[in-house]
Amino acid sequence: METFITNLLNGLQYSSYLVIVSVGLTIIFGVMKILNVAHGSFYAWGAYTSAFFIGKFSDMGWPDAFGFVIIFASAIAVGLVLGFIIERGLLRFMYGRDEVVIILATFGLFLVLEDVILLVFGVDPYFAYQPMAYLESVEVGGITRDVYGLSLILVSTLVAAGCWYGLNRTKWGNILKAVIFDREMSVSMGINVPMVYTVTFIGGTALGALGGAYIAPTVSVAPGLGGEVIVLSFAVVVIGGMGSIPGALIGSILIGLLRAISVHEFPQIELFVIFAVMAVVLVFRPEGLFAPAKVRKI
Amino acid sequence: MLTKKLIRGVGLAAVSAIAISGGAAQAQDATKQDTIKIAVAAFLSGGAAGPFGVPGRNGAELVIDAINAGKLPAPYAAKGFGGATAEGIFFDESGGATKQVAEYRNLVQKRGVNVVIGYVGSGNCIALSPVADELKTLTIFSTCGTPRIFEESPRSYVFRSMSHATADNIAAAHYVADKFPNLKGYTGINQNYSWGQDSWRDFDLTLQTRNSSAKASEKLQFPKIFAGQYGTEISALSLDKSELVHSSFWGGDLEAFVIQGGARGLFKKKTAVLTVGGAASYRLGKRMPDNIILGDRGPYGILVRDRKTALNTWFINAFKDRYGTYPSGPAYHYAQSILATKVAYDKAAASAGMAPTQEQVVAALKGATFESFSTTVDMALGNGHQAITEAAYGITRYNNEAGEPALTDVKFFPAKCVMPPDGVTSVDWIKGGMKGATCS
Amino acid sequence: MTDSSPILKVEGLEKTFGAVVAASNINIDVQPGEIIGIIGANGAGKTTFVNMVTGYLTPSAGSIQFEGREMIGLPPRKVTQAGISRSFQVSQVFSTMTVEENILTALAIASNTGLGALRQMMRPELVSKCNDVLERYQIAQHRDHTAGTLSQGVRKLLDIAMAVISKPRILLLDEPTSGISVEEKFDLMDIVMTPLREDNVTVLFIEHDMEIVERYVSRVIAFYQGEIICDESPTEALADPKVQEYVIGTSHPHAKKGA
Amino acid sequence: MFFDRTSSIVVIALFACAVAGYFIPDWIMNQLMFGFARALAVLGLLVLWRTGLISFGHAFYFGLGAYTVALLDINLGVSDVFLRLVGAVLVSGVIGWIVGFVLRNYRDIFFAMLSLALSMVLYGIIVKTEALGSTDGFSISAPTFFGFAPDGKYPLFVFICVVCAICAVAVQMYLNSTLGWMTTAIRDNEVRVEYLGLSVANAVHVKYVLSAVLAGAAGCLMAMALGQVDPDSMVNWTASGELVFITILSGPGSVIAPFIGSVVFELLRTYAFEWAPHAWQLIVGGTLLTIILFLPGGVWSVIEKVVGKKS
Repeated sequence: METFITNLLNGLQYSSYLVIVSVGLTIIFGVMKILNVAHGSFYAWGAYTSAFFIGKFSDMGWPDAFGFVIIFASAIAVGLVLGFIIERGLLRFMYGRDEVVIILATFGLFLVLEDVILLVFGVDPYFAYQPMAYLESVEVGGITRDVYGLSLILVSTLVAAGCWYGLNRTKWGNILKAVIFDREMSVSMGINVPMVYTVTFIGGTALGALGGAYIAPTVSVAPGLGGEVIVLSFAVVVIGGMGSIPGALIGSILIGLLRAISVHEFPQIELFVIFAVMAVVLVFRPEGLFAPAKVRKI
Repeated sequence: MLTKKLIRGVGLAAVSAIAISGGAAQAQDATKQDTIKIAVAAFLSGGAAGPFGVPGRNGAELVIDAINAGKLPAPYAAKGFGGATAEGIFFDESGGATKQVAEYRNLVQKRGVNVVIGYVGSGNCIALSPVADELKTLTIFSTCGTPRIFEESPRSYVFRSMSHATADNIAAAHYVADKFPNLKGYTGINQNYSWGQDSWRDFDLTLQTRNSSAKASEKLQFPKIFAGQYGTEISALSLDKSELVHSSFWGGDLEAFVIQGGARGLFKKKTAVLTVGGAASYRLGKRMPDNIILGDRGPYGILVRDRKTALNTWFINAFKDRYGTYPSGPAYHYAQSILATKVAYDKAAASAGMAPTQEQVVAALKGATFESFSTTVDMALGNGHQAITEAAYGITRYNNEAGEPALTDVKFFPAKCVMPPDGVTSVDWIKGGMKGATCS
Repeated sequence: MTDSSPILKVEGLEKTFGAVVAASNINIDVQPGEIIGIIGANGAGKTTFVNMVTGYLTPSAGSIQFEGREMIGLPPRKVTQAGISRSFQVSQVFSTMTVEENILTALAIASNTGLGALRQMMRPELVSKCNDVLERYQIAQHRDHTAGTLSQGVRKLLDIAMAVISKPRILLLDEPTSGISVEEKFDLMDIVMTPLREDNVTVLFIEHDMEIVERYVSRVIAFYQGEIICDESPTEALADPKVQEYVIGTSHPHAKKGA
Repeated sequence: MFFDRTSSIVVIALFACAVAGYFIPDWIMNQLMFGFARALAVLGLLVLWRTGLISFGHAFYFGLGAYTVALLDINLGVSDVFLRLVGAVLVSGVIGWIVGFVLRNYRDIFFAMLSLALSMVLYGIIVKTEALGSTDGFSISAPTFFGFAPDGKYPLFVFICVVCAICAVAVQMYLNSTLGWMTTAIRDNEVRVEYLGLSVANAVHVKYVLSAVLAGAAGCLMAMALGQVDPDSMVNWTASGELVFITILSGPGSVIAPFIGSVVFELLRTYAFEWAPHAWQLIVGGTLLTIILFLPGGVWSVIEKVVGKKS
C-alpha cells in the first residue's frame, strides 16, 4: 500500500512536470504544425530566469514566498520575450516549408539557445531552494515528501484546466480551434492567422518556461538542462496524439506512472520503457491515442 | 564539361588543403623547447562545471602560474618545469567520450601539446588511455576514479596522480563498519557508468568482508548520469528497509540529490555516505545536512583544511586570495597533477641535462614518490603509473559560529590499507580478504 | 448487348463511412470493348465507385470480378498490374518533373519487374517509346515543360497518357474534361479515345457534360445517392425522368444543353 | 553508361585523398577520416531525403554498426577490418530490413518520430546495461588487415577511402536505376506511382535498408577511426540530429555532397571548439539556421554555382 501510494504520487508528480511542458509543445504543434525542438531550451530559460531572480531577491531580503511570484513572472517574461523574438524574427520565414525542415530549424535554434544561456548566465549552477524550503515537508504514505513537489500537481491541474477552459469556453479558443482544424478555411473566414500564430507561440513558450521555472527550486539549474526534457515531451506528445491537449495529459500521466513504477520495481528498464511505449503507440496508432480531428482531403 | 571543371575543382581543393596543412605542420615544428604546452581538461559546461570543472581548472592554473614564477614553497621553489615555462590550454571535457577522443587528437596532433592533465569523467579516462599511448603523449589523470584504467591493460604514457575509487570505497566501508557495528542493511544510489558501478561494487564487497550480517538491498538505484531529478529514486530509497545509503554522486547530480533528499527528509531517516561530498559541502553550506559521512576522494579539500604543512597552507591561502573560496577536492586533485608534471620534468631534466624527451619524462614519473600539497603521493601501482595516497572520511557538522561547513571525527586511512598491492585487481583483493593491508 | 462473358462484373457493392452510405447495392456487368459514361450529381458515389474498382477503397460488401478474378483486397498497384488503370479528377502527375520524365517514369515502371528495376533508368529504348507516346497524345511540344506549370488540358492528357502506358484492358477516367473550356473538350476526347478504340480498350468515364456523353459512349450509368438509378443506352438514359430530375437538374448549368 | 561522371569524380577524388593522406599531418588525416566515415551515414540519409523522408533516429544504425564492432572486439576478439565491416553491415542491414516492414508505411513527421523512438529505445538499453558499457561505452582495439597490425592510422584511412568510394559509386548507380529514379517519383506523387503499378512500400523499403546499411558501415568505420564507442555521441538523439544537420549542410544535389559536407562540419566543429569553447554549439546551430534560411541546396549548390560560372 505504501509503495502504491508512493508510486502514484511520484508518478503524478513526474507527470505534472511533463504536462506543463508538453501542453505547450502540443499547442504549438496543433496550431502551427511545428514540432519545436527548441522547446527544451524554453524550459531551460524558464529555469534559469526564475533561479536567477529567486536568488537575487532572496539576497535582497525578500521573503521566500515571493519566489512563487517570480516563478510565474519568469515564465511569462520568457514567453513574451523569447517567444515573440523567435516567432517574428525566425519562424515566420519558415511557414510553408516542409514540417521536417522546420524541426531541423528548431534544432539549430536549440543549439544556439543552449549556448546563449551559457553566455548570459555562466557555467555555475544556480540554486533557488527558497520556495521549496518555504513549503516544508509532509508525511504521506509512510515517507516524507516535500509539499513543493506536491504543489506541482496542483499547478499542472490548473494549467490543464485553464487550457481546456480557454479552448472550449472562450472566443479565442474557437478561433484557435478553427485554425487547428483548417488553416486555409480560417483565413477565408477572416481570422488573422499570423496574429494567432504569434500569440500561440508566446503561450506555448511560456508554458515550456513555466515547467522549467517551477522545477528550478528542486534541481541544480545547470547547463544541459533542456536536452533531456525535449525527447521526453516528444514522447508524451506522440503518445497522446500530436496537437491534442487531452492527449498530452494522458500521455504525461502514462509516462509518469510507468517511470515511477519502473524506478521502484525494475530500475534497469526505466529509460527504455518510455521510448518503447512511444514506439509501440506509433506502430499501432500512429496518430496517437487522442488524435485531433483532421480534414480529409481527397 | 561540368565533369572536367569539377575534377579540376576537386584537384585544386586537394592541393590547397595539402599546402595549408604543410604550413600548419611547419608552424608545429617551430614550437620552442623552453616552453611546454600543458592541456588541462575540465568540465567547463554542464552540471559538473561549477562544483568540479571550475575549481579543478583554477587549481591547475594557480599552480602552473606559481611554478612558472618560482613561487611554490620548498621543495618546489625552482622555476618552471625542468626549467621550461608552461603554457596552460584549458578546455571543456564535456560532450561524451567520443568527442573527447577527437578533441585529444586535435590537441596533440594539431596544437602540439606536450602534456595533457585533468579529466573527471571515468568514461573519458577509459576512452583516452589507449589514445594517449597511441599518440605517445604524457597524460596524467587528475580525478577520474575507475580502477579499470591500469587493471585492464598496462599503460605506457598514462598516469594517475591520486588513488582510484577503490580507496574511497574501502575507506568508506571501514569507516561505516567501525561506526555502525550493528548495521543491518544498506543500499545505494550511484550513476550508471563505470564510476558508479565500481564504487558500489568496492563498497559492497568491503562491507561484506567487514560485517557479513549487514545485507545489501536488492533494489539499487543506478540513474543516468546528469539526470538532475531524483524524486522518484529518493522515495524508493526512503521506502527501502536499509538504514544506510551509499552514493558516489558528484557535481551537480550530488547537489541536486542532497537538496531533493533534504526536502524529502531522506537524511533524517537514513545515514548517507557520500564519497565525493567535499565540494558540495562548500557550495551548499548550511543546506548540506549534518551527520553525513563525507569523503572527498582522499585527503583533500575540507578534510585537510586543518593540516598546517607549508605546502598546504600556501595552497589554501593562495587559492583563497585568487579565487575567493577554499580549495575543494578537485582543486587539490588538479594541482597535484601539475605538481606531478613538475616532479617528472625536473627529474628528467636533471638527468638528461637538457630539455627532456617525452620518454625521459615518462620514465622519471614512473614509480616516483613525492610530497604533494596535502599528502604523500606514491606512484606504486600499475607498474609505477597509478598513485596511492591515504584516504579520509569525516562526519558533517555545520559550524554556526564560523558560518562555514566543518567535519567531526575525521579519520585517515593509510594508503596501504585502502589500495591493493601492485598486480592485484581491486575486486580480487577485496574478495580475498584484503591480504597485506596495513591499516594502522 | 453481346453474349460474351463480362470483362468486369460488379455485384452487390457497398461502401459505408461510419453512418454515411457512400454506395449501396451496385451491380454492373461490363462487356469487353464497351465505352460507358458514368453520370450523377456531385457526391452521388461516382468517384467512390471508381476508387473501389481500382483498389483505393475497400468496399464494405460485394464483389468485383475482373476477367473472372476477384479484385477486392488488392492494392492499387496489383489492380494496375492486373489490367485496370485509371485517371484522376485532379490530375495526378509528377509535378516537379518534365513531361518527358513523367512519361519515362511510367514507361520504366511498366517495363520493369523484379530485379529489372535495378537496370539503368535512362535507356535508349525507353526514350524512343516515350517519343511515340508524346506524339500520340500531341504533347511533344511540352516535352521539357515542368508538369506543375502545364495548362489544365495538357495536364489531363499527360495524366491519361500515363494511365494508358501500362496497357490496361479497362480504363477508368474520372472527369477527363473537367475544368477545360468547351472548345477544347472535344479535341481532348478525340485524342484520348482514338487510340483506346483502336486497341479495343474498355472505358468507363465519369462525365458531367451530356454532349460528351452522347457523342462518345455506348451506355450510360447514372448514380444518385450511392445507388444506380439508370443503366441504359445514351438516348434512353438522357430521356429518363429520374435522370432528368436527379442528375441533369442538379448538374453543371451548361450541361443542360445536352438534354 | 551506368558508371557516370559523378562516379568517376568520386573515385578520382577519394583516390587523391587516399594518396594525399600519406603526406598531410595526422590531424588533417583524422579530420578527413572522421568526415568520410560519417559521410556514409549522411549518404544513407540523402537516399531517404530524395524521397522526402528524414529520419530523426538514424544514429540507431550508426550506433548498431559501432557497437557491433565493439562487441565483436570485446567478446570475440575480432580485430580484422573486413570482418568488422561485414558484421556491422549485416547487423544493421538485417535489423533495418525487419524494422523497414513497419517504417515503409510511414511518412513525414511520423517517419521522423518513429525513427527517433526506436533510436531512443536502443539508447535506453545501452545506457542502462553494464554489459553494453553503460554511459562509458568501450574502447576498441586497433584494427588489423588480414592479420597485419600496421602502425599508425594511415592504412585505416585508405581503407575508409576505398569503402567510401565503393559505397558512393553504388549509391550513384542505384539513383540512376529505375528503382532509384522512383525515389524522386515517390516524393513527388505516391498515388501516381502506385497506380502505375509499382509498390511504393517496397521501393521505400529497399531505400530504407540501403540507408541503414550505409549508416551501419559509417558507425563501424567511425568506431575504428576513433577507437571508442559511447552512447551519447553515437546513439542519442543529438547524434541523429547531427547526421541530419550534415545532410542539410551538404545538400541533396549529389552523392559527392555528403563527403564535402561532413568534412566541412568536422572542420567547423573543430575550429568552433578551439576558438569559442563556450559558444561552439551557437556557431554550429547558427550555421544550420543560415543554411536552412538562405541555402536550401546546401554546400553542394554553392559548388555547383562556382564550377558552373567558370564555364
